[in-house]
Amino acid sequence: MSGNAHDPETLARVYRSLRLIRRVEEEVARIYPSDKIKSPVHLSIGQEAVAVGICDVLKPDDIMSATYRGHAGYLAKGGDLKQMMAELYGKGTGCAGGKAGSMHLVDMSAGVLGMSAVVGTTIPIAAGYALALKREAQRKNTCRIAAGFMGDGATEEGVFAETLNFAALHKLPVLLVCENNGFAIHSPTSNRWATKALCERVATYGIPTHEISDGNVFSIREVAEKAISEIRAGGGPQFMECHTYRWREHVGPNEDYDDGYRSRDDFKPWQDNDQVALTGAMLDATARDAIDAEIEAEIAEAVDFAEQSPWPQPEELFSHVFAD
Amino acid sequence: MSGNAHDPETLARVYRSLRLIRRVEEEVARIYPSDKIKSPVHLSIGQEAVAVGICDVLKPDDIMSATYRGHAGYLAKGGDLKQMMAELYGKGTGCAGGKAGSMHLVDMSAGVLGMSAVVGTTIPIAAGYALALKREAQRKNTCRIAAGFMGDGATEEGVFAETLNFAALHKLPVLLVCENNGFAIHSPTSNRWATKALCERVATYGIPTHEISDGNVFSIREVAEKAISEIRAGGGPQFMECHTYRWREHVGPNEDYDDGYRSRDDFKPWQDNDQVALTGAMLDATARDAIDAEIEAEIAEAVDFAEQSPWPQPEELFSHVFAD
Amino acid sequence: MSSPTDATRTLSYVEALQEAVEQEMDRDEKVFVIGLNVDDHKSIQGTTKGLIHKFGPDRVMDTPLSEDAVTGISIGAAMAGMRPIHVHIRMDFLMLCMNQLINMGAKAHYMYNGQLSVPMVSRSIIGKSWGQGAQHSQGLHSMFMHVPGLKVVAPTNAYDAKGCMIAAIRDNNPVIFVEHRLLYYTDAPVPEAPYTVEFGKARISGRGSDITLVGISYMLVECLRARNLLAEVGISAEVVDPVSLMPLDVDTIAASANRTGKLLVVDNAWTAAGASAEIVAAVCERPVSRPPRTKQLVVGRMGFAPTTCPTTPELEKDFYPNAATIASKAYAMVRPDEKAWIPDVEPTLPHEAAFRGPF
Amino acid sequence: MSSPTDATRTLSYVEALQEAVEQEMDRDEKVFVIGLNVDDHKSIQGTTKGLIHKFGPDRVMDTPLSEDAVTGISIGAAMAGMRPIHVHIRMDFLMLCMNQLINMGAKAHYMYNGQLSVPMVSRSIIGKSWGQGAQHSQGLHSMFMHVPGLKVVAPTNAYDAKGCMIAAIRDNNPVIFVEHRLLYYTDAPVPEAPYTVEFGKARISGRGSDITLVGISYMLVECLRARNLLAEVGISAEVVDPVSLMPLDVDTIAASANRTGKLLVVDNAWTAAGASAEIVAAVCERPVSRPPRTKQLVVGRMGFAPTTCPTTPELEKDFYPNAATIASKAYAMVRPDEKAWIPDVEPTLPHEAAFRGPF
Ligand SMILES: Cc1ncc(C[n+]2csc(CCOP(=O)(O)OP(=O)(O)O)c2C)c(N)n1
Ligand SMILES: Cc1ncc(C[n+]2csc(CCOP(=O)(O)OP(=O)(O)O)c2C)c(N)n1
Ligand SMILES: [Mg+2]
Ligand SMILES: [Mg+2]
Repeated sequence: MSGNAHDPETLARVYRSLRLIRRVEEEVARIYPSDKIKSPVHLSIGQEAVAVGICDVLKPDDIMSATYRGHAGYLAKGGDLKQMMAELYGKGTGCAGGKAGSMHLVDMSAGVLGMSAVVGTTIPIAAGYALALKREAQRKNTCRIAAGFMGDGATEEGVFAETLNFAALHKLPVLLVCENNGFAIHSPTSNRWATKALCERVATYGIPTHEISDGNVFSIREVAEKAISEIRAGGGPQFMECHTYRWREHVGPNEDYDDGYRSRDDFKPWQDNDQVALTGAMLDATARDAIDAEIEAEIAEAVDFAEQSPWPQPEELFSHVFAD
Repeated sequence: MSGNAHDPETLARVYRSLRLIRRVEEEVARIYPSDKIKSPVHLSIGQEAVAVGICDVLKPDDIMSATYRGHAGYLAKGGDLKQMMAELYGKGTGCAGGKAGSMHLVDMSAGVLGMSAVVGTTIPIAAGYALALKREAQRKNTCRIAAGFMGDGATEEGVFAETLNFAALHKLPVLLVCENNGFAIHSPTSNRWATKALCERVATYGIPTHEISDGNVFSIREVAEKAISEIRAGGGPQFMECHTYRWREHVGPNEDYDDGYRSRDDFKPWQDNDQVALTGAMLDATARDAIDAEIEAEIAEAVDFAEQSPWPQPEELFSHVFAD
Repeated sequence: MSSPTDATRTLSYVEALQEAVEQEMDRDEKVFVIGLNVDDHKSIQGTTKGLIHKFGPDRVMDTPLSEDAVTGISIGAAMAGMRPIHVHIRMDFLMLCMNQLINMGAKAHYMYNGQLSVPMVSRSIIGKSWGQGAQHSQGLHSMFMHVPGLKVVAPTNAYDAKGCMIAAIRDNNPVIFVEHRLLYYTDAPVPEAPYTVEFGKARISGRGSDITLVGISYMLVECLRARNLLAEVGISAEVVDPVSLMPLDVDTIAASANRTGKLLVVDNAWTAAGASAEIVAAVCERPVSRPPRTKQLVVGRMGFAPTTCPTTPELEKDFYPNAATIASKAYAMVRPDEKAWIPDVEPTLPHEAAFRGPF
Repeated sequence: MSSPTDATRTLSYVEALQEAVEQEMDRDEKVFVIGLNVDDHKSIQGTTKGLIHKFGPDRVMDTPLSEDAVTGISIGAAMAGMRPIHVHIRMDFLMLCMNQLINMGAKAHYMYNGQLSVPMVSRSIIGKSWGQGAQHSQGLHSMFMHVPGLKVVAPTNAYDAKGCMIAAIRDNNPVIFVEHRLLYYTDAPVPEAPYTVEFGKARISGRGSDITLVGISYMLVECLRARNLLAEVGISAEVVDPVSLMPLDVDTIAASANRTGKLLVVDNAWTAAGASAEIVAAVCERPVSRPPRTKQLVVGRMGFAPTTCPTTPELEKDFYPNAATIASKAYAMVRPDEKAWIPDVEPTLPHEAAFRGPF
């Protein structure tokens, strides 16, 4: 852990982000049985540190893309919470007017490039955006970057390999991040991966890789900071494999340790390693309480906003099929 | 070079196969301007050693699949020459009744699984066939294997990575062979590959790999022999990257050293390394002449067969759309 | 054998699919199931239930997320004589393996002039409601109808689900098997003994004389409901279930349309260059009699709105045809001179309402 | 602006495409070309000629064989405001990137409610003859017509090629640009100054009164030849070129069909659930007048044989419609009571015969 990572401002900011995501998703889970959120929700509870550790280093005008398990990334990158909550409710004030639901969140004003419900789809899209950013950088003297998040399952799709090759060949300013939670739905990596040598494989493209096993938000942040500054300097793509653990079921609000495919014992070490709690414990109680209170107010306001917002107008069904 | 590779029978057989392919393709090139062969022909002239070195070790009931550049593989595996020539002529007696042309050769009686004109397509198909062979081996006490040939360009397709992972995970009896001739059409690997570390990449799947740079048919054969016996014994897939050089244009009968994308100087070392000539020189002249004469007769017969064969009947257009 | 009469028990569509696969796996050791999560405790909504325990991982194979390769691997295994059933939990994911399905699966038998064949089934499930949205809701069967060499079936009830699945497994061609999730919990009498439902034979699901409604996949259910609504206003609708889309039983549909003079095809898909276009065009281009009829055949199509599918229920409800909109359109076709009529009914069926999240 | 009158020069289709792209690249630095071998000496049959020298490798990008990723990369770049033109030397290869085109390209603008758009062009070339066969000959445009969010154009002459290409590049949506190789060496007057051809406007390529022939892509050429053959037997055929398939100008086609009473759609593709089905269905379902016409509209479709494309010319010639078979079918539609007529003409056009191998 670098000293830098622990400077009070960073600490507070990181904690705030972790806690916000955790609490928003807990709130989503709480609301879910009411059927007000008619959208498949893939919660990141337990996985927050990956999105937070990386997005904390991204600048507001950098770009981030992710998957249907995208609440964490959306919020960590600064996506609007009220619009997200309204989107989950299917309201017209949602970030995509109710058309996207939980799986395709977007907020371009915060650099949140749309998420996708088809595994792997956003990997080349992040790279393509980075291609445009590379061209932009040739005219400016700074380089914006794109960070593309994916699950471990996504790395099995051919498009992942294709994208790595292209991104390395063209030295695109893209950081690819695998959130390895060990499962694709209920299928463990052992059913799907011939070996665990993911980073070694990516390295064969000439891409610097980083495997972070401890789940620690500051470990992730520190690696990301260095990687991102190198990418920004024109060094080409980098890759991070962050081990993590999904605390809830694949999709939906509940735990599923009794379903037989994994056990509460597997969960235990990750639970003990809870980054929200551990990071919170580094703050003094007053500061933490203030942040917590702020977050609760923010969430309450967002839920209220979602509840009060109108449904989209029927004619919205036909808007934005084609761009003008 | 193992002593074994040079035993007189093997030597004669390997030479025969190399020479047959070379001469057949030269004959195709000779006939081509007559417009009797109305099929895009992708000649393997100069690349024969790869198909021959590997197929010489395969058993008749092993399976081989390849690409549109498939004459060499077809013949090396023992595909019927007369039917091949008739197929190029579009005749009803062709290996696919005139429906396949040069790009989709097939001869299941010789274990030649169909070729494909879409790059990469046959890679998972060879693996799938191998899956069936693995099941078959569980009931018998021998294991047939499948060899899947591909170009260097094919390794850029996502399906290559997907297939490697699956084949390694399930220990399929498949030998994947990359004929790296340095080009996809006119695009050099430097325009397409981030690095040259193909074998290293494949190895990360836990697949034994072999890079053979000298283009020597016996080097290839020796590696293949060991690899194939290990695969047959249940060791799972292996991978060979064989460097080679395409002497003629990408498609068609001519040379193209004046087109600017490569030079005759690049060709020179490969020309000096001509495996047909070098292998022939290891034979005594009488033996070689006998083989050569046999081959000429065989080719003449095949061309004659193709010329004399009838066109397919018009109703054949509608046959085999669906299997009964 | 395709008459449901000898059934003494009732199964759900899910159970019928499961039973079909289990019976065929018992019968023929070449049959195997492959696809992500086919072996887990959720067992693809129950459709692969128990198979892993009975047949083991060699015949019930979990896979990596590699749709393209796994399709190619299934094709290769099929060429070698095996009979893979490849499961896709959303039809949308077939877009990842189009190259293998279209350029190889559909063509191998022909391109190799009969030397190889590809006896495989691609099961593809269509999602609806609960925010399935843009990428989890598509009915893309028309793309497969377009390409010679593929068969496409979309059974709408448990009886046909079992019979079509057994027929698909025994078929020596690639079969795209279309399953709408809202049909999963519908019940029908299903015989226990294995049986096949022949492809290319449409069913008359309800007799009528004023208009012919053709309902594809889940839209058959909505057409049957529309038929009831129409009956209340004195319109007698005949409802036809094509069951298989390729081969397509144009004879039965055209005969019905010629009888009623009106044809409305309702697809669980977009209409543009879709199955509904095919059915309308195929019927219209048939020479019925010569000299041509004096009465113009009145035809119409309904399907998804010409938009991407939105997730919010408020917009989604107008994305799909339903019994009321179908009845309304049929009414306008039968009584063109009367003013528009929209029946006042709940758009949601009980089993549809039962389809709650998480998914 | 879509009138060819002000042209003083003649260009081939190839030259027209090349000029369109070069002019747009000059005009807008966001435009770039990407695809395998776009920068080599053969320059995609000349359609990208000189671009690499003028604009350099950043704007004329050779690629690995990675259709899926390169499509996604193009989409991503387009989302960031660039205007990629992605070149596929065979339409068949689009099957490798269906996921990106269908699940992302077509949907992004809608799914993200307008926050993003995807201004890109996918150029796809259709092959014919010289043994193109199963996997190098497919016209798969109907798959793209089916999915909302994509535009599909298939210009049939050099004038439209240039105007449609410029319009496609400037369009803020993904456009599937369909190019038939046999059209490449056809000439037409083409203005030098940049101009656009509006999508969704069909052209009447030849006036007539007895039957309407709609020719899609290369089949327009065969329809025009058929028109000449029909004229010899006193039948006056109107030939319509849809130019763009999505949006589709049903008004113009339907008006023509209603005038002639007969509609024959000839596609350079299979008919099942294809563009020809769409056009026939769209025309038939239009309420023309009320009460309905007393005369039945006679409709028909032609397209690829319902088989995979064989390579041998002996079978391939029956795989495609040609002027003679089109004229024959039109004749039967116009004069149903007379005996069949097949004009005795060479099936091959001069520029078609000029299309020799190697490719
Ligand atoms: C291409 C594709 N195949 C299958 C699915 C079904 N599916 C939805 S989520 C998921 C698991 C993906 O696992 P991973 O990439 O590890 O992400 P995680 O859910 O663990 O975050 C699968 C298989 C899909 N959405 N897209
Ligand atoms: C999927 C796909 N993309 C593009 C093409 C066009 N194409 C035909 S051959 C070829 C070159 C492939 O190179 P490689 O795999 O190295 O094989 P080689 O021709 O060198 O033997 C290409 C790009 C194709 N046939 N299939
Ligand atoms: Mg995972
Ligand atoms: Mg090559």
